[in-house]
Amino acid sequence: MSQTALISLLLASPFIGFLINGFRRKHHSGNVAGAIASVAVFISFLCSIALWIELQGLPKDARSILVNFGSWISVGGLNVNFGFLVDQLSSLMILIITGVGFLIHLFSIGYMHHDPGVAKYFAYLNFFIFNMLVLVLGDSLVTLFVGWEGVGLASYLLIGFWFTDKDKASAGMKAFITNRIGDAAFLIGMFIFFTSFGTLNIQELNALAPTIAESTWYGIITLGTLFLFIGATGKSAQIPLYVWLPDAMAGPTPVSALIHAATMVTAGVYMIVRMNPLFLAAPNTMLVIAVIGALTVIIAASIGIVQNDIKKVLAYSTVSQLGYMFLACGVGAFTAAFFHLMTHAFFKALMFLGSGSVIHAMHEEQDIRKMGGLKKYLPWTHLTFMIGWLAIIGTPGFSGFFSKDEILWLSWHSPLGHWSLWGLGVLGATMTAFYMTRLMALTFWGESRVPKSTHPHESSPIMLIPLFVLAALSVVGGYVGIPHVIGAILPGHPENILANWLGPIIRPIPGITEAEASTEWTLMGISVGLALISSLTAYTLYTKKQELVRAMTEKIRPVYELVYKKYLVDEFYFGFIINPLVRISENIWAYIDVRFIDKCTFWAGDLIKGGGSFVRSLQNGNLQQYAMYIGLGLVLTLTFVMMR
Amino acid sequence: MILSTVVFLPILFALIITLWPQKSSLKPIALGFSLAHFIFSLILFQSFDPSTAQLQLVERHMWIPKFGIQYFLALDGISFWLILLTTFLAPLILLASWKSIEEKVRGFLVCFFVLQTAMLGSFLAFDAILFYIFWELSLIPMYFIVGIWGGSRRIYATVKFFIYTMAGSVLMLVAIIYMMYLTQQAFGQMSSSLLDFYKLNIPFIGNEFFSMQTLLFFAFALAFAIKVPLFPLHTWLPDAHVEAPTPGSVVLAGVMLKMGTFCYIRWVLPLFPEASEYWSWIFVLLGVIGIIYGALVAMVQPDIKKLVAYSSVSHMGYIIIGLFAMNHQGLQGGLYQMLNHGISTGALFILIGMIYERTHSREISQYGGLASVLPNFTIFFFIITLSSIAVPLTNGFVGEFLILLGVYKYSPWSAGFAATGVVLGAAYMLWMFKRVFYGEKGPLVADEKHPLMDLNLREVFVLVPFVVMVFWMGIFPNTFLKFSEASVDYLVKNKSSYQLTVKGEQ
Amino acid sequence: MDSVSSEGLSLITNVGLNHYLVLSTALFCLGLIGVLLRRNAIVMLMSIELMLNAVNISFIAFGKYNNNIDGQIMVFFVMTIAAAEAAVGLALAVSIFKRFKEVNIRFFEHLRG
Amino acid sequence: MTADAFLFWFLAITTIAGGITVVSVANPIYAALSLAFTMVSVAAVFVTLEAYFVAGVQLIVYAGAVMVLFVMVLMLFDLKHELEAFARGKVSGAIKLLTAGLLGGLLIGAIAYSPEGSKIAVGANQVAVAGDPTKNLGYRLFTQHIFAFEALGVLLLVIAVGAVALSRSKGGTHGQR
Repeated sequence: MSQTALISLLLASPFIGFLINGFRRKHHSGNVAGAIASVAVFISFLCSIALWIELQGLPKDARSILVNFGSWISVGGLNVNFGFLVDQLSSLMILIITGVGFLIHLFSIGYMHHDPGVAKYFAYLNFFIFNMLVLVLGDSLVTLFVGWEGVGLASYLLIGFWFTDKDKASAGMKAFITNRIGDAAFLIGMFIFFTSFGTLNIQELNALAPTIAESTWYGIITLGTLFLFIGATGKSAQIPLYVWLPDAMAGPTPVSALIHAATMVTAGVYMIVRMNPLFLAAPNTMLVIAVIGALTVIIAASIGIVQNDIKKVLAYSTVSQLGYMFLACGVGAFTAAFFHLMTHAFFKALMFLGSGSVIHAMHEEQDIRKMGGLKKYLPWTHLTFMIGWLAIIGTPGFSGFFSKDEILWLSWHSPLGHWSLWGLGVLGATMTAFYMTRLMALTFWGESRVPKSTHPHESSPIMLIPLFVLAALSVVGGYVGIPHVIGAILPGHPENILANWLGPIIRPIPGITEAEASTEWTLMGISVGLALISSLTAYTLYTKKQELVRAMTEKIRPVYELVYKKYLVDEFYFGFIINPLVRISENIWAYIDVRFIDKCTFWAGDLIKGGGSFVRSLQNGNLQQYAMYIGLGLVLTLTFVMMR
Repeated sequence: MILSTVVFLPILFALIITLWPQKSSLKPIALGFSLAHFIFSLILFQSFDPSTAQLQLVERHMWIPKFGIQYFLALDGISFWLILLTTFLAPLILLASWKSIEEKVRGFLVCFFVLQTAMLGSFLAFDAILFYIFWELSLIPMYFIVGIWGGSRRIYATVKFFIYTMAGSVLMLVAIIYMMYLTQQAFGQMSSSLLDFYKLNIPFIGNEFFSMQTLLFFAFALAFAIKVPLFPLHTWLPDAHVEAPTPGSVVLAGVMLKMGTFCYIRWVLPLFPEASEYWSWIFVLLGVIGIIYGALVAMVQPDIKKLVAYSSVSHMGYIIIGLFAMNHQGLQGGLYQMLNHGISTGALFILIGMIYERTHSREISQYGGLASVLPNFTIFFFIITLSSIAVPLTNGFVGEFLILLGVYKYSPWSAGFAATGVVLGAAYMLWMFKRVFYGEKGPLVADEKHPLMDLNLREVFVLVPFVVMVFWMGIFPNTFLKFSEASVDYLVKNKSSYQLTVKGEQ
Repeated sequence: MDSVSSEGLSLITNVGLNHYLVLSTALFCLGLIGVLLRRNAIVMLMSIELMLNAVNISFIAFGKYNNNIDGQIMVFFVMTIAAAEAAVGLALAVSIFKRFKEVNIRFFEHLRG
Repeated sequence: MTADAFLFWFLAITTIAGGITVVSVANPIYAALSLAFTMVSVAAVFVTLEAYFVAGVQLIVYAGAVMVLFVMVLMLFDLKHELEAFARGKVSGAIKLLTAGLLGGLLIGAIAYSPEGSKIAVGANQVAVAGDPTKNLGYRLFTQHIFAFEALGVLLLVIAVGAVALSRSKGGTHGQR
């Protein structure tokens, strides 16, 4: 099959699935709808593999396939094509999207089995996959933006899938509007680049990116990349726009797995990696990205520690892990960022699906305080979830270890990095180990707190198979990016496959020096050690010493409350931005529109009316007054004549 | 003769409808007429050559020789799509108002067709006086449509509408007459042809308000700004929209507002290039204020129709800033946004009309949970909402993107502030959508005695063309943009020496 | 006699066109005051006659000092018109009096808008 | 002081005095009488201006015919109850007076400042038009102004008929009682 046909099929297949399921949305058969949707995504997955193989066949420096489906917008100097670019980066990304997407589709067949809107659900999922593919493959920022907004739309629809619940509908709206803030900034970023470079094509922009870094804060590239980064904070849930992601858990759990963990939220990271030459040319932006990323890691992780909703914990964990990716981008470790994106997609999707399985088993109960000891009811779920847990806390040998370690190492070692960034990262890793262990302990281990009325049961095979696959990926996924120091001591000296693969399109960090193996080993040891200690602590606390936890919480009650309420960020936004805005709007409507502008026009009207009635009163039919007007007229005329 | 036929066919229809004996068959007849008119207007595709900025299909006859007033109709890339938009909307509007206009049908149809003529004429007229006649003629039927078939405060609304617009156009008349006088000074023969106006060299003194070009510029600009409506002059619009019957709102939003923005391109920018450039900041500023202000006020409206009306203020603000950015993207975006707004806001008003026919209420708080009762309606409404908040691959995105890009070139700060409209636009539309369609069923929706019916076939027929246009314009904008490309290109490149020639004449 | 008083004296002794014109103006203004202020319609008519007479004086004076007989012809016409006007005016007054038993000008206000 | 000047001042005073009386007395009969007095004075002024024929006409038409008309009408109405001379309204009255005063002042100012006035005043005693002024007047009237003269005749006829018709009607425009 030709490359054009492959890409067409890759994109068309989920879209056709969307249309089919969209038109038969009144059918309630979950299996049929799910089958259609899954097949559609599976076709895309096959196409992705085919494209990846095609790329393998190309020479190392020219591994890109560009397919142009014609011009979209062409005005003056602006030419935007429906162009899709498959290169080293996007080929991997579409593999992740369609692969993980397919698994989640499978899982959904089981999970959404009983929902009356199942056809609509699968239609939305396919719609999402389509848009995500457009986002990833788009060869210009505008095409990317099409997918960028499209996934936001799909996310809006899926979060508000159970729209009869007002809160869920609100969560969808919140997600969309928060994303829109980022999108507006993204637009500005595009304009900045277009006015200075005259193109929005990503490859051309990357080629035009100067190699000399821009040192000012208001330089074109710095500003442009900053605005693009604001866009990314919206989509990828970073400070200050992360607030929508925890609320987005209102959607069905597989959606959380697909959109709000594995794929969509990583779009911002993907975009930055995609545009890495430009970002590298703006060290100030990089600094901002790194700091924001590191702060997000800490803040989200700290909130995650105290949450009681299984999905909320995972949501904050996602925000925190995304923070790692941005930290990596910020220090110039784009490969590491992408590596973590990939491993995170595996283990976080796994954990979300696992949580879905738990929630399914617990009859839509999401509060971990009402779980515990589920290990014996849900053995398979427990096993796979545990693999995810091991991966995320960075257990050596699991995928998360490799990617997180690379990020931490580069945030120390890179000239763009700093020891404090590394410190924050390690602190975050420690907290991650803590809250993930807490989650495990409260959900699966310890004694059961399950209400008597609930009878947990293991999920059906169709839900378990995706779990197994993802669990396997969570284990082996890391071996594509074995760090150099580890590779050096392993038999056969395996190379960092991912870095080699991405090498041609990712600019190296300027001024990076040869790594010292000893330092790297030390740092790795510290982070692993801290994670180990903190997970052991958490294990002990939450399986055996629950009273101690309670006592400790009591002692630091105000802090606990503050963190539990997510640092009151939502309240802050509502209290200081949204509600005032609404109130201001009401006031400007009432006072400016109705009381001022309208009143002014009324005044103008009254003035004319008053003038009219004044003139009318002059014409009162009194003959003598009329005569007087004649006299006055004569006087005026004479005065005028004599004045001249 | 094509243009004359396009313009005056509706008048003929109006005449036939006046004389038509059967009252019962008026609506089908009118629908057939408007469809025929639309199909006839498609001839323009065949006879229009998009590769040139010259005037085409010109009809030019001396009318009042003493004053050089001509009967002068011509088509160019700028007016091309607006003509088709007008004829395209007509059958849909008639079909949509099948149920909402029950009384005085004959009068309504006559008004409607006269309005068509007036709007088409003002898009095509190249003679100032002829244009002015059409421009004013458009007020009269609208006045009746709102005043007779409108809501409870219709008289207030219609008088407000009329007086606002009238106040502006009187200024314009003065300016037109003055410009005719200038042509006499310059060429020895008085002329009201726009082509002669273009040839005038009106002196411009930079920072003096009372210089000739500035005064003329503001006389025209104010008249059009009221029609658009630009920010502080917009208060007639919500009232007129809310009180107007559905077809009235659609025509008003779909076409009549475009007359204002269209005239900025046709008249203001080329006639007063220096003044437009010098004072453009005022219009960009007002446009940006309009965008944000309209969006904020729309957000807190309790009435759906008023919300959409204020969203119009916001959207028209985009068009204005696009035009006054005066570069390629801005102008093309502005033109494109005119069509978009016609499609999306027109469709929104039709949709609101449909739901109003069912519940007789437009209070947002009375709704809720509509999505589970009227799923088809919801889908259509959602698609149009997407178009309105400019999601990519719908028409709105192309327009907004081009406009913001153009404005960014003009002034980055303005583009930055205008971009907040992107967020606010999504906020008010989705918030409204949430309150009306999501959540638990509101009192109107849950009324067991009057179960709401989903869309019937007629309504689907009305809405499908809109949805098709939304996606077509979003995915293949070049099919539309290429028709105006030559004209806009010419305008951008010859800002200060804009002169149009007639195709085939040298 | 100083110059001022001689000037003043000459103003009295040397009667010229200006004197007649001022007389005419004074009479005209008196008539005007009558028209504006009197409430009796018939007296108003009389005041109009006064104004006409004032004009006549100026006509004759101009005619005399410009050596032109046409002034007198004009006056002749004016007088005829004045007589006609008085006749019609009085006829109107009579008919109005018949209707309202009153010739107060207030009763002529029925034409107001 | 010459006889001319004396005569002018005397007549001016009588004329103005008569005028003031016309305007100010409450009783219309007195007003009519003083109007007749004014008319006679004006006729005398005409004589001083050597317009003898016009002076005669003034006496006959005004002091004779018109005044008789006025007096007869006044007699016809019984207007004893009409005690107030002036219309009500102090403010409007003041404005009206002011208007008249301003007009007078302006006219007098215009006369005083006109360059014509003094020039003509010097030639006040110049010889009149050659020949008898009355004859001259008649000649001009029946040659040059014959059309206007005839038109006036027609007008008078119409007026006579109209006046009769008007005074015969019951009056008013609001239908018959």
